Amino acid sequence: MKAFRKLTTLALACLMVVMSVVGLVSCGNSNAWPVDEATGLTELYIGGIGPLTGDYANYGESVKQGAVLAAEEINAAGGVNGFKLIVNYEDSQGAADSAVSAYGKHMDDGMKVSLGGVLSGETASVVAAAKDDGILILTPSASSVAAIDGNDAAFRVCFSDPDQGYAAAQYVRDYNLGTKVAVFYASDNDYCVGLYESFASKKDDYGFEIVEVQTFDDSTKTDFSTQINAIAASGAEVVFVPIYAAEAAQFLTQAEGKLDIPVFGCDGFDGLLTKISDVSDANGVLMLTPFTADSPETNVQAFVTAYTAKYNTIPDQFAADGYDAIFAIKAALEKAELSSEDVENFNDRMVAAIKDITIVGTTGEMSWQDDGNVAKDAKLMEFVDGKVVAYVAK
Amino acid sequence: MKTNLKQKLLNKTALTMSGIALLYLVLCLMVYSGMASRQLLLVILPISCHIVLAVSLNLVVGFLGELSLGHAGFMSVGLFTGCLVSIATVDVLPMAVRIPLSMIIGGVAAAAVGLVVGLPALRLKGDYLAIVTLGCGEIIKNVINNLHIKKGPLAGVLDGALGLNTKTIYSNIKQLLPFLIVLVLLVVWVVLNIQKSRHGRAIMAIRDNRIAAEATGINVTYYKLMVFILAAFFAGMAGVLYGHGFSIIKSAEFGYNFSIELLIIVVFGGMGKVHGSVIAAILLYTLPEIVLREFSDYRMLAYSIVLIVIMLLSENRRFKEWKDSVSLKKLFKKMFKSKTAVAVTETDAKEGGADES
Amino acid sequence: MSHKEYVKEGSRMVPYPSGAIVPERDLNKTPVLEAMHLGIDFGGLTAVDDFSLTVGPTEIAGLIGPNGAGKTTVFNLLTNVYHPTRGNIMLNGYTTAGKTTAQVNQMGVARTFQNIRLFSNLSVLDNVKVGLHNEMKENLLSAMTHMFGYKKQEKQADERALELLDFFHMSSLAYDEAGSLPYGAQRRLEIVRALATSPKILLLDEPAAGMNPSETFELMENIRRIRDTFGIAVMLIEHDMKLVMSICEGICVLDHGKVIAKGTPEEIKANTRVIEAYLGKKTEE
Amino acid sequence: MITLIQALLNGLSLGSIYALIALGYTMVYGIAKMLNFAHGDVIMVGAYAVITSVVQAKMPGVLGVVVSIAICALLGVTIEFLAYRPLRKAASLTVLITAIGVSYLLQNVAQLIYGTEQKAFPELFDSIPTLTLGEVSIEGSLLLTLGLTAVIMAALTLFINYTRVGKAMRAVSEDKEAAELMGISVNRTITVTFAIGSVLAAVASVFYGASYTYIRPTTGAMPGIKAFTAAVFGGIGSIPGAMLGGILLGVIEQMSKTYISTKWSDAIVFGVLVLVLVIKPTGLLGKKISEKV
Repeated sequence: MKAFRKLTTLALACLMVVMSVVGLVSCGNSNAWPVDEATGLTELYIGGIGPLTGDYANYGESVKQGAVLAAEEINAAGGVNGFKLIVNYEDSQGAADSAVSAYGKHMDDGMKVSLGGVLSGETASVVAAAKDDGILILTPSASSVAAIDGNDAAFRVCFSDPDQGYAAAQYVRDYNLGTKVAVFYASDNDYCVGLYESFASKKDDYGFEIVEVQTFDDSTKTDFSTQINAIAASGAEVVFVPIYAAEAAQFLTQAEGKLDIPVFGCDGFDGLLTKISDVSDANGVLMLTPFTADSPETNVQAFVTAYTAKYNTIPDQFAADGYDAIFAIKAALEKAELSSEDVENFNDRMVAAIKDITIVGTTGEMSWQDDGNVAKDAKLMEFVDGKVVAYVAK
Repeated sequence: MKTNLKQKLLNKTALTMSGIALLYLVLCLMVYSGMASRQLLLVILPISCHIVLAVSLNLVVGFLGELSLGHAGFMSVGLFTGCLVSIATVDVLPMAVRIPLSMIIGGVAAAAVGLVVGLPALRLKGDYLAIVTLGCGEIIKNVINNLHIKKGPLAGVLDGALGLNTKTIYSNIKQLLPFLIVLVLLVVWVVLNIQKSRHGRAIMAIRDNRIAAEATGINVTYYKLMVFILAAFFAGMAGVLYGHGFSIIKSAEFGYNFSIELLIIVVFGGMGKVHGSVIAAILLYTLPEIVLREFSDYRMLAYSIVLIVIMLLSENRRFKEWKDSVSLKKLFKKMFKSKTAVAVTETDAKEGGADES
Repeated sequence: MSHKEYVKEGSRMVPYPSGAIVPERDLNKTPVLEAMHLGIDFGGLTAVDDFSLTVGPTEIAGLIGPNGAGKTTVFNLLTNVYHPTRGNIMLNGYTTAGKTTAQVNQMGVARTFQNIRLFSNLSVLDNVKVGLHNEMKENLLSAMTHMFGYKKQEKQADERALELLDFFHMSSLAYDEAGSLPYGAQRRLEIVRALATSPKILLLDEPAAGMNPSETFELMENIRRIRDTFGIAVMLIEHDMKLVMSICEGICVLDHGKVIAKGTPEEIKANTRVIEAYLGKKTEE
Repeated sequence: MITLIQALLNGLSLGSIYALIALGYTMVYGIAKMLNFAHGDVIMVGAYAVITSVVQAKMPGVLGVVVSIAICALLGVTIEFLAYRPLRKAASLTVLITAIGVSYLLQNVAQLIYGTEQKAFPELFDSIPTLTLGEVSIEGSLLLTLGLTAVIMAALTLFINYTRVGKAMRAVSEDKEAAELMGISVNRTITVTFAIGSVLAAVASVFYGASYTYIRPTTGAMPGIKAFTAAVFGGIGSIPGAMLGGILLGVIEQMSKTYISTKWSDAIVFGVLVLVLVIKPTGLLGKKISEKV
């Protein structure tokens, strides 16, 4: 074992030396603009980071697929101002240190625009590490306030958690969903906690009371029967469930027949229909979301068709956010009048431009504020027989 | 073949320390001259922390011989306590005072928890202790995940699952590197020194044979607790620096998976071998983070295969024979026909004589 | 019972209430070890019962008995590896009740084990230095820094350990890994390690097991030398009757956890109960 | 009262699943003296096997379960043969790390085959009617879980105690060398143990899938670690211990969720575990290891 270890050590050390020669020493090529030989377009490196393996891999995969699809569509149409968009994704497993290291790799490889991370936690660390780079970060899906805080070049495509929580609270009143509200969320997930806390903070403003709060976490996310029983017994008129579709599907399946009050979720519910085993279990579930694959909008339908053709699955909100992020970058490139001929002050011009653009994406009409948050509308939708339709107050 | 243990040990401390010092010297040159790549800059902090964590875990696993699956818990106690101190004093104290102070406070907090976790270790052995340390790690994770600061100047900094917001104390590697160097060198030095001291011998004696150690007058309770406290202290200090280099810290990241990652480093580097832990920490961290990134989506798949193959090869006889034929040791011996070689042969001769008597 | 009480109660007429098998030179001295009516039960099963024995300060005592008689259990009781269910143990007049094994060692009892228990990954020297643990004054700070008197302490310990190893002609093996030693050397090392704790009584559990006659002879010499050089008592469990009869001054015979005879080798040889229970054939050989 | 009964039943159901998985851990530990960290992932494989055969290949449910059991048994034996057998004489931590490697491998291969998205487990037990006693309604699948677990445990106990193979297993767990001398093939016995453990994992995966509906590549990790905890809780190496440990763990988990807080249930479960082990250092039914001095 001893000598063996030395040998492996030596082998790996050799590898490290090779690596350090090619990789760890900055080659100074990060500002280079390689040209794609086939098309003659200048390559614009867009780097994304997200969990592509491990527990949260489904979110990372969705965002990646959406972004890659968008880039392919743009490149097929001849690129943007002489640029060919190259989207590269790196796996982080959802861990901050891995995400930051992946960010470093992107920078070494010549990244020009960053898609930040997929999850809020990893994005926050990437955003902090990128602070002095000035590079535009447009995260498709990191929704917590802190995720893009403290870096003026960081923006997001999705709603921030509080915005959505406040909106949800307002909709509870506006649509008369009830005055006695139960809540069910993941106590170790920042998205869920962020939504719950902002939702709960508005309960007096919008005149409802929270009669029951039930939670789960990563190690207890299999069995919700206890929580469902407690909610059913609480006398609530509606249950607010700010969680993601995977767990929501499980919640609804397990609650089937036990819970007869409306379930009200946020954009995390999107994609529920592809995840739930029996779509009738989702009947009557409400969802506050900017995106739905069933939307009649032509751009959404085009996206859904293309996505389904390429990946053989219906896109969820994560995929739509990834897709929109690339189109926002395209719009910013155009707005900043950057081209393969003119890349002076690339980062500054991109950051300035993104605040000036308004695009109509698959998740609605979007424009960006100075704090990095997006302004867009969310609609209250309802699941009816395997379809998502606009909610009509009863 | 009999080797001269004393000379081996003598060389080992000096070699390990100078090796690490050299490594960091090169890193310093690269970091401060701007030669280093971005990725290198960004992995120095986690790698250094992994070194400290692995070396301190080796104290428990390699020196004391107890399987611990909760080391990440100690780290997170240190991280959260120390970083809170640092956040609270960020406007008052200069960095050179604030970070060491928060490291010490974080370390002490972790050590206190180490003491509590060490108590069951007095009664439990082997897998039972492993599962208790795992449980303690999960309890720590669960508790921190439910802590909120709602009032006072730090309101909102720590908010349960939303994590600890360390944005105000975020420091880049150029600022953190000096602290990292001091911590790594200090921990490695202290652990190496302990190994060759009265206390280290007592700890290793307990590992090799607890009953004999007791019969030889070793206070097993004292030393078991000491090891847990010390290991937790170091892990806590590493945690504080770790917290300064990332932005939102969530306790969920420091569950048993993290602890197992550290255990893999210790086993790979060799139980009770400090330099082994250092090398293994560097290699096993860079493997998935840098080397295997080329495999993109198959990164973790490749990592798992490498892990299995390495472990299988380590026990394969034919491989052992082959690697003996290309042994480094022989190479070194040829290269340095020095006093060491002579001394070894001399002792060998003497031993032969003693055996005959 | 404290030391003083013992002195007060200890009548010179019958110095050792548990039966004097102490050599004459040790009479009228406080016995190094005095076990009084020791007993231990393991889940209802009585392993040792009413075990009383006195060992003088420089005596070589033997504990013999057939397999499973409870000899090793007695050693475990004397070192508090097991805590006795009944009875009391006095070391130099102090009770060991409530003490840990380590504390009993510090009170002056050192032992070896039937199945060798070395610190096999440590060097021979370090094994002995573990024995010197409580003599060394190296504190944690100097251990961590290798400063503040570390070098002096280690040097002293090295010298003392080598001296002890020399006693068994083992100093040339000092830097070998203990686990790699040949069997005989391992047995000797265990004794050296025990001696390093500066005991007042040394308990040897089958020291001659697995040894050839010449090694056994050397061991006998060594045991005498230990007693004479260090001025301590030695108590040994042994199956080799020749060894026991030739070096032990007092012998205690155990059968089924009970003492069946105590006395000098001659007395034991002549004891019919012993012959019946245990020695029978062997004496005829 | 109704809440109590409901929580108790849920706890028993969860506990039964833990117990089935824990049995695999404990048997392998008892015989091969190794912690098979990849055992949890065998459950994931078993569940995917059911999904593939029932949902995709349109097999009837029972056949799907049989296929899953066969695949898991084969997988368990293969893992043992390829990854653990060469390490029979290695240090226990080396084997532990290998097992962790195997666990990562299974998860990543599953992700390659099935993707990252969760897959719905087919509703195998929907035809079983729900039993209603007063206000307490007990789902059919829950009853089946409890009943089958009880039967399996009884059968396993009989198997271990009265069959040749079972006796061989006990002999190997007591003393490998002695068993070898008595003509028992240690390797074959260990293979059988892995097969049985994996079959139990497959059964557990069916119950798990039926109760909690969705399967992902990382599904096995959490019940795996809980079952490992349960096995140690009951006294690792002890078969009745694994059963008791699993069921108690499930019940404690559900009770603390119901009566204390869902936020703290993890800390409570592990807190109880630590407390019990400190009081009883070899688990509830573990053999007291008296070190021979």
